[in-house]
Amino acid sequence: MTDTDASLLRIENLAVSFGTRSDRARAVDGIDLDVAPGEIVALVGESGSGKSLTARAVLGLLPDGARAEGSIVLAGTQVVGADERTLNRLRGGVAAMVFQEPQTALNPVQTIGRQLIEALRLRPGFDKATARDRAVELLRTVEIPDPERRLDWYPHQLSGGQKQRVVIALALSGRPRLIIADEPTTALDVTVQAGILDLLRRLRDETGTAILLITHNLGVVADLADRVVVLRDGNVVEEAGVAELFRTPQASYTKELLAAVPRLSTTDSREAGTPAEDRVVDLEGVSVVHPGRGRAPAFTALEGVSLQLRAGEVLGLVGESGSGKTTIGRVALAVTPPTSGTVRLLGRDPRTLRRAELRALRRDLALVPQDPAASLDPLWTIDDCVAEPLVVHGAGDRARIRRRVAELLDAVHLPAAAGRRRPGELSGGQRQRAALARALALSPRLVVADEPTSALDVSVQSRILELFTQLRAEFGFAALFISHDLAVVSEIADRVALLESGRIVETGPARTVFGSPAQDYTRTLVAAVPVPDPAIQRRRHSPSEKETP
Amino acid sequence: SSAVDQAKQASGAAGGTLVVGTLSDLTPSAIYSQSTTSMTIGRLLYDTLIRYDRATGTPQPAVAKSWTVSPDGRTVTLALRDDVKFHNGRPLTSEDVAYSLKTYASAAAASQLRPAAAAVTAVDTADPHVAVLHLAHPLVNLFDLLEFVLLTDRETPDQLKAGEQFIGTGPFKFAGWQRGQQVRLVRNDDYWNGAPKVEEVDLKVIPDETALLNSVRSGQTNVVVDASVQALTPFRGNDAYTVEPENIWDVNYYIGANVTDPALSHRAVRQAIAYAVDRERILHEVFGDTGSVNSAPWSPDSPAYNQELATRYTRDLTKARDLLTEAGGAPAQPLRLSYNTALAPAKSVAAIVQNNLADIGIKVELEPLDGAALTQTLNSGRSQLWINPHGFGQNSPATLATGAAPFKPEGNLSGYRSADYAALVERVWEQPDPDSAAAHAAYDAYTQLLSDEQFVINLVSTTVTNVYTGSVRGVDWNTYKYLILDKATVK
Amino acid sequence: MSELSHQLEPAAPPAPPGPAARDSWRSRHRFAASLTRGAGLAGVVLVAMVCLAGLFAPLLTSWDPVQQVAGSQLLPPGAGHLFGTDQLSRDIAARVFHGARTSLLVAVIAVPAGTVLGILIGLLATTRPLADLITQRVFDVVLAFPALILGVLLALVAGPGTPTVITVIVVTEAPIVGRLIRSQVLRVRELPFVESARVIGAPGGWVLRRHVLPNSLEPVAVHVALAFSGAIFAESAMSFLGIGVRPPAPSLGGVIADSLLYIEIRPWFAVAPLAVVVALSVGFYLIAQALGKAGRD
Amino acid sequence: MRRHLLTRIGSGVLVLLLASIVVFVALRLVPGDPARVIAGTDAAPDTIAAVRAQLGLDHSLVYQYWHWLGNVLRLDFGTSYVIGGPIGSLIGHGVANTLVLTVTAVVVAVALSLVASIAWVVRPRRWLDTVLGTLVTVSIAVPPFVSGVLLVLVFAVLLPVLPASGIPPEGYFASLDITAQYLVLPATCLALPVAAALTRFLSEALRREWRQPYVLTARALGTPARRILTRGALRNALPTFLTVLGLQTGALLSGAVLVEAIFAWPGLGQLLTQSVGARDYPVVQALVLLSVAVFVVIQIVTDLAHAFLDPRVRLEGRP
Ligand SMILES: Nc1ncnc2c1ncn2[C@@H]1O[C@H](COP(=O)(O)OP(=O)(O)OP(=O)(O)O)[C@@H](O)[C@H]1O
Ligand SMILES: Nc1ncnc2c1ncn2[C@@H]1O[C@H](COP(=O)(O)OP(=O)(O)OP(=O)(O)O)[C@@H](O)[C@H]1O
Ligand SMILES: [Mg+2]
Ligand SMILES: [Mg+2]
Repeated sequence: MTDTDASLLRIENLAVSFGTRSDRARAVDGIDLDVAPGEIVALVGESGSGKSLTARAVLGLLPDGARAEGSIVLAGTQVVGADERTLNRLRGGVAAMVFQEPQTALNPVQTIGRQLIEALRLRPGFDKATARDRAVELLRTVEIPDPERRLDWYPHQLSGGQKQRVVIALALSGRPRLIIADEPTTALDVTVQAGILDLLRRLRDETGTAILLITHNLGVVADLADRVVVLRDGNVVEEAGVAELFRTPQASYTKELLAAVPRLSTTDSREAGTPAEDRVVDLEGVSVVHPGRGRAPAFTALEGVSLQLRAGEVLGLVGESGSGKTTIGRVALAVTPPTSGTVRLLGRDPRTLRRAELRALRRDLALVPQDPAASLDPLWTIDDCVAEPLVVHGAGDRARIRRRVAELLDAVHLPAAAGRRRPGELSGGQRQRAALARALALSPRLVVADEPTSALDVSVQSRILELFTQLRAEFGFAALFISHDLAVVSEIADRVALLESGRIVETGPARTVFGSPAQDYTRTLVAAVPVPDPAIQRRRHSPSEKETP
Repeated sequence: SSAVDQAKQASGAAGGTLVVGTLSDLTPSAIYSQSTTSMTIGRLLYDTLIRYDRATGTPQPAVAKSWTVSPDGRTVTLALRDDVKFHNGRPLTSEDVAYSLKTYASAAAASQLRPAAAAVTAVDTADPHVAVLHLAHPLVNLFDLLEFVLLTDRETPDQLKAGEQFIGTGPFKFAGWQRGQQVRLVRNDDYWNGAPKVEEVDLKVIPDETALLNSVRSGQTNVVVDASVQALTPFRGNDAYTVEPENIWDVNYYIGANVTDPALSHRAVRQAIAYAVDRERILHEVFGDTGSVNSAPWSPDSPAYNQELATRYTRDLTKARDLLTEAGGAPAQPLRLSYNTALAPAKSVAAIVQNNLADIGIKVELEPLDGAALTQTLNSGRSQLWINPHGFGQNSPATLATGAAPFKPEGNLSGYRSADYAALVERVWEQPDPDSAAAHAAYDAYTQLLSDEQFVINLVSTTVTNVYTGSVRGVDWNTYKYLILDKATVK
Repeated sequence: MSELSHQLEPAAPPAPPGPAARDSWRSRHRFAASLTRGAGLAGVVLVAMVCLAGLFAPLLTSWDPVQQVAGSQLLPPGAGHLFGTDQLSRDIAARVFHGARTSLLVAVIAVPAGTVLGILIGLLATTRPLADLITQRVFDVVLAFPALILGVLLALVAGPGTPTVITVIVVTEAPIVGRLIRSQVLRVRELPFVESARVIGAPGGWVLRRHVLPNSLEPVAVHVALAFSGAIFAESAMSFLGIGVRPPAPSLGGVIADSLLYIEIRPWFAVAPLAVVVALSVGFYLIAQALGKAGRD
Repeated sequence: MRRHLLTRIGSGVLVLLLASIVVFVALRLVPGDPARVIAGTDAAPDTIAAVRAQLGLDHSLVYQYWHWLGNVLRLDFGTSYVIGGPIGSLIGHGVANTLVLTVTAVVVAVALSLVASIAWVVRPRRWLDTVLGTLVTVSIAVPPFVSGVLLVLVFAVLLPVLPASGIPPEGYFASLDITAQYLVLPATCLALPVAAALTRFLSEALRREWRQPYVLTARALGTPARRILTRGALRNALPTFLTVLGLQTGALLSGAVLVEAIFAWPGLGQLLTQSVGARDYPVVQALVLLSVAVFVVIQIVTDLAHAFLDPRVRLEGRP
């Protein structure tokens, strides 16, 4: 497969740099890469390693201020330094791109039909009518149901998965020989993700299109790729066939990466926390209905949810996007009042509390947010962020607070110097630690962790999860751990609750639920999780076991 | 098809149209007073009973072909022409004369000549072509009145007020008014004094002075009346234009002083101010030497003009300071000097006066006000000093003494009031013969008092300046500066 | 409904909560840095030059700006009078430099005052729906009045003069800032870090003061830089109409207004004041531009 | 959507009512008495009283307001104190003239800003940035009363190729050529600052659009940049553009006051300044009300345009 003479794309010694001549920063620093026709090459590596820049360089779409050096030969044409005309001939026709965010990759004010037709009409030989026919055909290829009608729909009328399919259809419109897919499924649910990966595989098998796949999800890599290129800090650290890489990783970084990947553990025998008698969270038949606004109808986000959380216990909440996970978290933090049903937090009904009492109750509740970058005030120092709960609740004088902050930072393994920086000056992992420290400042009895690691790449994620487990042992709080990543939950939770459109469909000890799911929905979810093992994935795709999501 | 050429052609055609640019639009209700409205259309659409010969200041026949005044001065018999017709064809009769005089006597007409008109107690209209005026007392400014009163149609006063019809007996007929834009007048072919030469007169309203003058230069108008001296500089020495000051020196800039204000109640303070101001500089820098310095209200051609008093106050800082000392020093608080921002010269005069007064230690704060606010302030009695022009210095002194706001014996702007003054005004007014020695003695006494009291501190007598394109000839005006185009031609 | 005022400010795009928010920690530092190079620096230099000229006006010319020297009307530039003399025999250079002083003074008082007022009202609007309704309608009324007419009416009521000019600028400035801050607050209020402060039990006032307000100020800052050139313009327009700074005090607008009458015969009269007005406006604009760019990157 | 529209109209009416009170009260706070203006400086007190009574100014303020409002609701704006004649017809001419001028200015400004912005965004060259930026700034910085005077001086006086002032004498439709010649100078003068403001906002909005991922998608398909801008991005930037344009109405009317004076354009701006000067209350009230109404209507129209241009709003009632 690595026949260099037949390569469709050949990148040699590619460097991408930013900034002025005097002050240059190299983000990509000498990458070599080949893609042969019909081959699927995965580009992996941690965040910021230069994956996206490499991909964009191939189509001459580097952001303003970026400069490429080296050589990129795409179907025999040199891309580096090529003018816009040449590039436009290559773009779409020879190589096309599928971007990460289906929500924004389409023009919101044009129908998808129009966008497809416009793309098609850039190609010779298409008039309005033939372009329309071809657009329908393309939508059918990417398995959009009822394509004739959907042509006149606007992007916002489609689901995330459907939008991503339309983006792929756009990419296919020029019958490219190479599709560059930059994290095409990161924003999607596992079930949807499985469908998209299926589609890509089918494309390659049926049309022989080569795919350069960018991802940091090794499960996806194992699922799809023929060959893997591992990047770190703008350099290639390892390149190997997919089976080989997973079996015998050479570079230490690759090993680290593979080790950090959470696996859906179905045979885990971790001891459950020591359940005390008192219930920290007690939801009885809780429903949350968001009233309709304008023409939008009222929306039931939660329906008859009953849930108990004992002190010291970790309950994992899983489910697809929009299933109501965050809403439960907000109810448990007394932020969203239930429309019906009863809520008791630490034995008290927040609705009956006066303002001061509610604030006192909140001392014992804490939130670890999904995206600490957005959840820490960008203008505050980390010290101040961590100290804020202490100050708000008057927990002692200045000196005591300062000491407590230092202890907390130490507990989350942050250097004291980090305290004087602002959130933007920390790495994602460090920020997440700071958010943890802030949550723990008042020694809460309940921590709601809402997707606390979904913004991080795997290696960082595993370190945070480790820390979380360790801190729970130390502080003994109960936790509601929200995630859509079953693997993560299976590693950390004592019990899990599975949500589907606002209802709890299954609860139980983590290993029971994932090991032997009782419900179809759970089974679908579990099956859709790509396992970072090419062998298993290949087996799964054998026609007999193929699942249709 | 250039708009520029087109405009030039339209206004230059033989017989043609005379386009007159004017700063303000018509205000129909202001037709009875000396106002921008009457100054533009008064003598185009209407006639007066007599006409002053501006050179000699003697009345000449117009609609009244002759007149006699009874020896006691209380009966005036006017013989009217019998060929005068209104624009609607109705012949003018003595009834119309009676109606017009009555209108001018009414409060609503707001005429400056109202005291004179009100002195007409009755008009005998037995003969349609003879009007006999009965007066309450002899009127020294009788001919001022007869020159001033426009003969309007008594059947259409409401249409006149609404601006729908302007029916008179004048050389031009009203042919339309686009409010805010222009007024069209067409030649009255039946005019008793011979039809005018131009076929049409358009009045273009151009409220911005710069724009107004540019309209002459770009050929869109032929005549601009009342342009400020500074703005005229580019026209001077250019053969394509005629720059002509009207020889009616009745624009008298003065400093008004409110004598009821403690700071100005002392006569010496006012005299000090009169000595401190640099009239020569004002005349030169603000008015471009058009006119003359004048410390009395009369134009040089007025019967009341008195050379000695007109030059009594010239800049003399020593005298001014002595007078101030006599009055107990300069006012402790700065004095407010108000002026009308719409009058470009007033602004400059105020600045110079402020500067001049600083030389004798009188601090002055300028208070720029728009016309309406200035009038309000002046009438409120809360003003201190102000710069404004007054008119009526050109003909019979009685008109100014009785009708002009700064001078009226009752309720003048300065709040000056004394029995002597009232008596003097009365004396001036009731002179039967304006040219008699007695009359002159009365004028001098009156002027002497004004000169001593200085509640009106006169500065300069000047006039308005007109600009015509080279093709225009024969633009004229009457003693109240009402535009006359009876003989005007354009190319 | 669209947030009109939000789009009012080009230099402050609605920061996507993602990367932009992540980066705004450096805002202060970045803002300062943006003014030390390129266009930002040019703007600062232009404004500073005019400021210095105003500050040291007495040193730059020995003339008093209101002093009239009889007989030296409308002299051309030359020895004795750097830029010549005006129609009242006053030194144009002195009038321009002192006028710049007045204009800057107006801007320096009016813009911050309008900004603070706008911020207060804008904040008030976000507290209660009724307050919002009322303030928004009042803003509408003010914005719907052509500013010039507002100025004319105010000047007629209060009399012309510097305080009037300042009032007009404040009155027209406040609604814009108010709208801006309101839309920012409504946006920032929903950001995760504000919620996270509420979740720990921070009282409303604390959240508003410590989190919401500081994070809402960025577009206001950019707007304010533009408002300065707006103020310079407003002052000159009002003085041109005779409702601005009270004569004989010099102001840029006043000098320009005086000069226009002579533009043909004494063209140099207009040059100096126009140059200063343009320099100030361009300077403030460049600063706003640089700040806006810094806020975006 | 309909409810939204109704509340917008409701608040628009509220704004109009508030504005009418403000202008009514403000005018009466302004020193200067219309009766005195009409009667003239030399008038005696009884004359002025007579005029006041005639104008109905001797009634209480509340009565006057109520009376006026009642008439306005019947679309009777009263009679001008000064020029005489019903205000409706008086304003009619002015409206037409001002409309011709401002609409031309808007068209000029929009065209200028479109061309400049697209050029600016498609080719982000440093020098173009600087040149356009400076041009934009200078045209904001040079007040219309200066640019107007300069334009007249150059084009109408020194090289007289264009008329200095006024409107086409034969009407706008007699000869479009002549009409254009009369319009060039005032419309340019009025359009410049608006064009500058629009360019700033539009280029900013376009640049923002240019950074949107969907532009990258389109570029990755080989769509030429200009096509992306004109087909997609411009449309997305349009709501912002319209909003800014709507907000420029006030500026346009202010500008019209100055420009109409400089070019002797007999429009509402001139009428307004004259009426304020003469304390012609009914005219000023009518004009201010008219301009506020225009502003309100434009706001509502932009709102509707937003909804119309954005399918998310159009189809679902909210974005
Ligand atoms: N416009 C830009 N200006 C400056 N630096 C940039 C720019 N875009 C990317 N970089 C830097 O280039 C490096 C590589 O970026 P790239 O987007 O290729 O990372 P990535 O591997 O795709 O990461 P991720 O997994 O987070 O998408 C990063 O360090 C990033 O900070
Ligand atoms: N304020 C609101 N008004 C109307 N609907 C809402 C509101 N907040 C949330 N929803 C809806 O309620 C549902 C549940 O939302 P929730 O945020 O709990 O989902 P989630 O499971 O956390 O999803 P994700 O994994 O995407 O974060 C979603 O469909 C969401 O659109
Ligand atoms: Mg990337
Ligand atoms: Mg969620």
